Amino acid sequence: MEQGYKVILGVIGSDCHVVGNRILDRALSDAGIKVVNLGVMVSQEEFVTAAVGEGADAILVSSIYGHGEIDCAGMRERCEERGAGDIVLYAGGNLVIGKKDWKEVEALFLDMGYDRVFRPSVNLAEMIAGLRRDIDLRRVPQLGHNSAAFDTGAPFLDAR
Amino acid sequence: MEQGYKVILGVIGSDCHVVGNRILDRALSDAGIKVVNLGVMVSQEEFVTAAVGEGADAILVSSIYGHGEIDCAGMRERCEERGAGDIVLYAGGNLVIGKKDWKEVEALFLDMGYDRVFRPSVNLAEMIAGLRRDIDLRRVPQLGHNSAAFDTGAPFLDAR
Amino acid sequence: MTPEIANTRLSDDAFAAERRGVLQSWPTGAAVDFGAGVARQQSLPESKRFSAALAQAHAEGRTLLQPRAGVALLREHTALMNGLSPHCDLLPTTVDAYTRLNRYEDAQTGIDRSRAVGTSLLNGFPAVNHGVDGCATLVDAVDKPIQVRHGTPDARLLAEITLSAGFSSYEGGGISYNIPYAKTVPLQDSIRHWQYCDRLVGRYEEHGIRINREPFGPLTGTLVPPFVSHVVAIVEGLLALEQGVRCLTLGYGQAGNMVQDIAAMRSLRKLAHHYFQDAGYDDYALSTVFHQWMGGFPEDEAQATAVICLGALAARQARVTKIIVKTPHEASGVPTLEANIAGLRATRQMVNMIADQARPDSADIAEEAEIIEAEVHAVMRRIYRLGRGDVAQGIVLAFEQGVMDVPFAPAQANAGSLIPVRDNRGAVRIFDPGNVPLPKDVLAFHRDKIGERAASEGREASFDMVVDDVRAISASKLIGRPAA
Amino acid sequence: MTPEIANTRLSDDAFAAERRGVLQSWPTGAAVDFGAGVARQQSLPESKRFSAALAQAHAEGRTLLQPRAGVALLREHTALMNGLSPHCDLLPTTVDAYTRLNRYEDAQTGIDRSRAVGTSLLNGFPAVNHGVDGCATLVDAVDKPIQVRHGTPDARLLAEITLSAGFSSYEGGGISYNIPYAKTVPLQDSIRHWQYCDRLVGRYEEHGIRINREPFGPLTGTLVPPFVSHVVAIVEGLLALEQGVRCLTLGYGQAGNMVQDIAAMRSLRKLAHHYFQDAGYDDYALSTVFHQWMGGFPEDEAQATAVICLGALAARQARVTKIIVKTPHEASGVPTLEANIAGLRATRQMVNMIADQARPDSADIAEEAEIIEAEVHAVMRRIYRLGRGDVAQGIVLAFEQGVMDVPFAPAQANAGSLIPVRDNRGAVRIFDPGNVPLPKDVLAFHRDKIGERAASEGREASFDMVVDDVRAISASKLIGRPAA
Ligand code: B12
Ligand code: B12
Repeated sequence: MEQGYKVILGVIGSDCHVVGNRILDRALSDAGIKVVNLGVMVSQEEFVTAAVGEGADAILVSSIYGHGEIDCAGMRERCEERGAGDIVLYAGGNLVIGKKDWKEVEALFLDMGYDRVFRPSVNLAEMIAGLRRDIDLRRVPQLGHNSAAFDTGAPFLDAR
Repeated sequence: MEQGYKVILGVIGSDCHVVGNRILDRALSDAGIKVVNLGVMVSQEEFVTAAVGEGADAILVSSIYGHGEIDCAGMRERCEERGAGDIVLYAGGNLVIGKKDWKEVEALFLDMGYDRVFRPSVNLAEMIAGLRRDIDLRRVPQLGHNSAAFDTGAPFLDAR
Repeated sequence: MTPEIANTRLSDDAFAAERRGVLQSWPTGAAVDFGAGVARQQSLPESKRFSAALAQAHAEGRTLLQPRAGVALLREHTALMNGLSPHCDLLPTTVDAYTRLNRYEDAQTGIDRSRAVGTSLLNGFPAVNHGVDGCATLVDAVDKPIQVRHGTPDARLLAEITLSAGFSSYEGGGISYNIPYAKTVPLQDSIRHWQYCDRLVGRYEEHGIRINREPFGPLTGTLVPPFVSHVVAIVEGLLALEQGVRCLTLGYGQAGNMVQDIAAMRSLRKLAHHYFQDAGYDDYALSTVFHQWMGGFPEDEAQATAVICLGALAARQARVTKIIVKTPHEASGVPTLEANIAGLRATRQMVNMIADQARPDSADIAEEAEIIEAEVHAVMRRIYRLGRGDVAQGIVLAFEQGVMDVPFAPAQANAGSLIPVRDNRGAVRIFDPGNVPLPKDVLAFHRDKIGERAASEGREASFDMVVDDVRAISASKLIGRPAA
Repeated sequence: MTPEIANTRLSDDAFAAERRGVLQSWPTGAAVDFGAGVARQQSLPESKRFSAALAQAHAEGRTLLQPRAGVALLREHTALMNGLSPHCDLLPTTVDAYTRLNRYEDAQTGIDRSRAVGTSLLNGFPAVNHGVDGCATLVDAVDKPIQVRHGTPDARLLAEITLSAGFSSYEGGGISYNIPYAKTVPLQDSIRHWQYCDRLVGRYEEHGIRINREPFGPLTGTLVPPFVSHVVAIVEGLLALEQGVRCLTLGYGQAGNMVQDIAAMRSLRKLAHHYFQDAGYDDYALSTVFHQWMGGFPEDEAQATAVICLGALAARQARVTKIIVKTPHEASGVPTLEANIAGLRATRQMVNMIADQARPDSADIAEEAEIIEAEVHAVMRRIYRLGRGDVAQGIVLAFEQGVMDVPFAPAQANAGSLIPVRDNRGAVRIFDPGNVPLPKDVLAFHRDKIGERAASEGREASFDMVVDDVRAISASKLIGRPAA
């Protein structure tokens, strides 16, 4: 039953913002999750290759600089191509250009195939708790014993 | 032709804000207009009595503290009762409670019979120029030689 | 003529007799019962006691935030308070301007019309009309200490009602709620009426209930030299102490020059202790309040927020106990809840960012404090002399003779001969002292400072300069320089 | 291994040869002609010359405001500039992140998709793709001096295009546009590419056209100790001067503690003159730029405005020539025109209110400046030693060995062993110097200061404390204290 959690972490595209990445790394590691941190300026290819190579449970994509809408599209398909179509896929940061309505941004990324989408003000402890549950659910897809917690979408993961 | 201008100035109701009143007094006087300044906390009765007694050309009512909507209503009628229905009647200041749409505020006071309505950011020099013209127009109501300047309402009198 | 007033404690009999009249002056007075008021105050949790919050902040070196807010109807006002509460430390209840002038019938019209149109037509909460029960409902519904903030020359009934309903702080004073707020009220009348209010607070104190009292510091908010508001604060403090008040918060309105503002707060504390202790008091709690810019604001909300932030900064640098917070709507009108929250959040952020930073100290600040102290001592000396030792008589005569003089005040009791103007660094200086007996060297200091500015602007100091200064902050400047 | 780089002026031949390659690297390079660029620059009115605006502000002791802004399409970008212009003194053109990495095809995709959806999908203006004509149209359409602001390790083509189109200032440098902005670019490459840019500016200078150059001061904007950014600024200044640049603006990003920020600006000027003159230069114009808080912002707009206001205040108190202004949208995303105007208005109001007030001076500030100077001297000494007198070689080796080390930098060229943390007053201190050769007494000073904080918080200093500090401003504090 005691199974580890391993995630791929990185900042996608031409994005150099590393501070949040370091903090996510720290928070995930402190919570006992194994982190493979690819750092900044990571291509989709690098993310998926690492995920497959490391047998990771999830990919956590950051996009901070605003090109997320361009950089993040197609990631789920690429995972599928490499046989990891089922992997937990999160995206977070300042995902689009400008101060946009969050519901629209969230919908945009859910549409792209991300399982959950996070704004900068996300509460990391809650996010990590949810991450564990999401991974658990994928592991025993039939069981779904605590899936009720997820029916309402992800607002409780967000500080605001 | 060289005729003087005389105005009654005051802050209506229970309003104690005197700073703007002092500055208006100064600006009008500097422009060569004779000012009868009733100061703060002036009742409608006092305004009209002074206007009639002094044979003034105009009454400039300030309301700063927010009760303007209550305090200013009925002023034109009171002027009419006292045979001064024709006097130029201006209102200015923070005329209503709260930050309201200016167009609505202006309409409210124009409806009450004020000839022009001013916000705090009014340019006093322009206001005074307009005041002279308004008084001139009342003096020779038939002539209207420069009435065109007034066709568009009063936006040019306002700094914003 | 000697004014019929003295700084002596009202006798129990005199108070009782006067009280009957006060409570009969408007129907809601009938519900006031002192014993019930004491019981109610006793039942309040510590978390709703103003004095406790101030004492704790003082002990911990924290700075508390308090907004201004008041609307016509009880339900709306309660909602407003509860909307503000998460963003502030202390709640206000700003009273409307009709109530301030005891025009309860006009206040009622305002209530009725507000009900009819569904939006507040009053610029505050008409506490007298809402009565003890209404006010008690309000106090019960909020979770923070709550204060009455107004501007009422005769605030006796308002005090009776609100204190017996559980408000634990009461703003105002016989000078500070007359000179800036009234036109024809004789000063000795308002002082006498405030002796009543202070005595009422003193009686609560004697029954173990500490009510905080806060003289209104900023006066007209317009180019008020620090010594002017300090003298008022000290005199009102002395008057309050005499009636048995024991928890005082003295205030000051930001003048805009940081050196002067910090010096002012520093000297205010020092001078207050000096005069209070000289008068034989040593068992009082003293805290301070700093009012963010009280003059005309810029209309633009971002600019207004910058004004708010400068006030927050100066206040925290001066380590005041409490800040009265303005809003980005200030220039336009009574703020919405949202605008009020914005002011509080900006202030909190600024205070938090500098809370632990070094407290500024410099030769400038020390010099400025010395000037203020010399001015206050000179005027206080004359007040005591005029009153032959009685500060109540002294202050009435001082205003009569222009020995005390508040710039831009509407009251006929005020001479209006003192003319302030900013110097080249933006500090408020004395252009014309009128009849205020300031020491020669102090006047020379002011003259030199104004001279520097006049030279740098290439114009003589004059009332035009004063007018420019009055309008400067709204025009995005501190000093009203001629257009370049 | 000795890096293949030296701080010597590029020869005309080498430059010419390199130039051909640069201009061929993307189709729009073909339109660049140096003679035409000089002619165009000559034709600009004085009111569009960056160097003139800076010189005038410096002479008059004024502080200029400049926003950041850039969108994908020319017409929209022009409208944005003209919307900002009335509210600022200097215009920016922030370049998008694809262009910064020479990914002009991706930039083109961004342009095309932006056109299709009708809103900018790029985080800046793709100047290379818009080419000389596009940029010239922009420069013609605006009424203020305009600068290229980016973050480009290899900015040669961008410089050729924008300068020949009439931009009169160019931000960046071989260190400051690599370490915080890139991941795998070798430092000697970016320095070499920036020698090209500086040489290009030098050539304009030789043709009578003064182009302002501004190394990027704030680096990662996250707990950067002043000495770190000062060393980068000084080294990039030296590299630029060597290539013939004569108009330099050195920058610094607000750290948050006012004493430290003022000391930093004061020491920056002094140190720069010291090293520039030591290196034999005396015919340059030096101005300074202060960046409002460059770390994570609070999401709330009122709180963000308070952060902006504290920056405005510190900048003006430090009498900087220019402020780079943030916006209330900072935490959320690329700001709208309106948000940008709000930031500028708040900043202007704050600067205006304190413009004429006393410049703070205190023993703290002097002490802090001394510490910074000691740190810079120690590191510069080692850089010169490592490079055997050549600052270009020295800085490359210094980064290689962790002698220079920028906190929170993404570049592999950076050691990342230096760990900063705030002290009990919020100043940025050195928790772990890594390999940076700071003097013993300076390190002891930092240790003591951190010790004070650790004691007051009842916890050991650790990386957790650093993380708390990184997130503090967003959480409305300067110092990341444990929750009370
Ligand atoms: C200073 C001040 C005070 C001082 C006044 C001192 C004094 N006796 O003068 C004190 C502290 C005492 C005070 C008290 C109160 N105030 Co007050 N005060 C202000 C403040 C900050 C500045 C006013 C000022 O002096 N401006 C400078 C002068 C030069 O400008 P002005 O008054 O706007 O006048 C100019 C123009 O309006 C125009 N103008 C004015 N009248 C007219 C008329 C005509 C015909 C024309 C052409 C032009 C014109 O020309 C004038 C000269 O340029 C304003 C907010 C602001 N503006 O920033 C609030 C403000 C006016 N106060 C307000 C209120 C509500 C009060 C109080 C009721 C307390 C409260 N509930 O908060 C009490 C009033 C009690 C009473 N009985 O009146 C509100 C009014 C709200 C509204 N209308 O929605 C304001 C807007 C603050 C706010 N946003 O809530 N206040
Ligand atoms: C510091 C900073 C920089 C530094 C970065 C230094 C470095 N190498 O790290 C410098 C100055 C170099 C910089 C450069 C640029 N920046 Co920048 N920068 C910032 C700033 C001020 C703070 C970022 C930060 O460190 N925050 C602190 C960390 C802890 O928070 P965070 O990054 O948000 O990460 C947290 C959360 O988002 C979340 N999270 C992030 N990813 C994920 C993923 C998952 C799965 C989950 C669950 C959570 C999560 O958890 C993290 C930890 O708490 C922000 C604005 C802000 N936030 O205040 C702008 C900002 C991010 N930058 C921005 C831009 C545009 C740029 C530039 C393109 C320049 C420009 N045009 O202005 C360049 C980028 C060039 C490039 N190639 O990337 C924009 C992005 C705009 C947008 N999205 O609309 C911002 C928002 C500023 C703005 N409002 O315009 N920047």
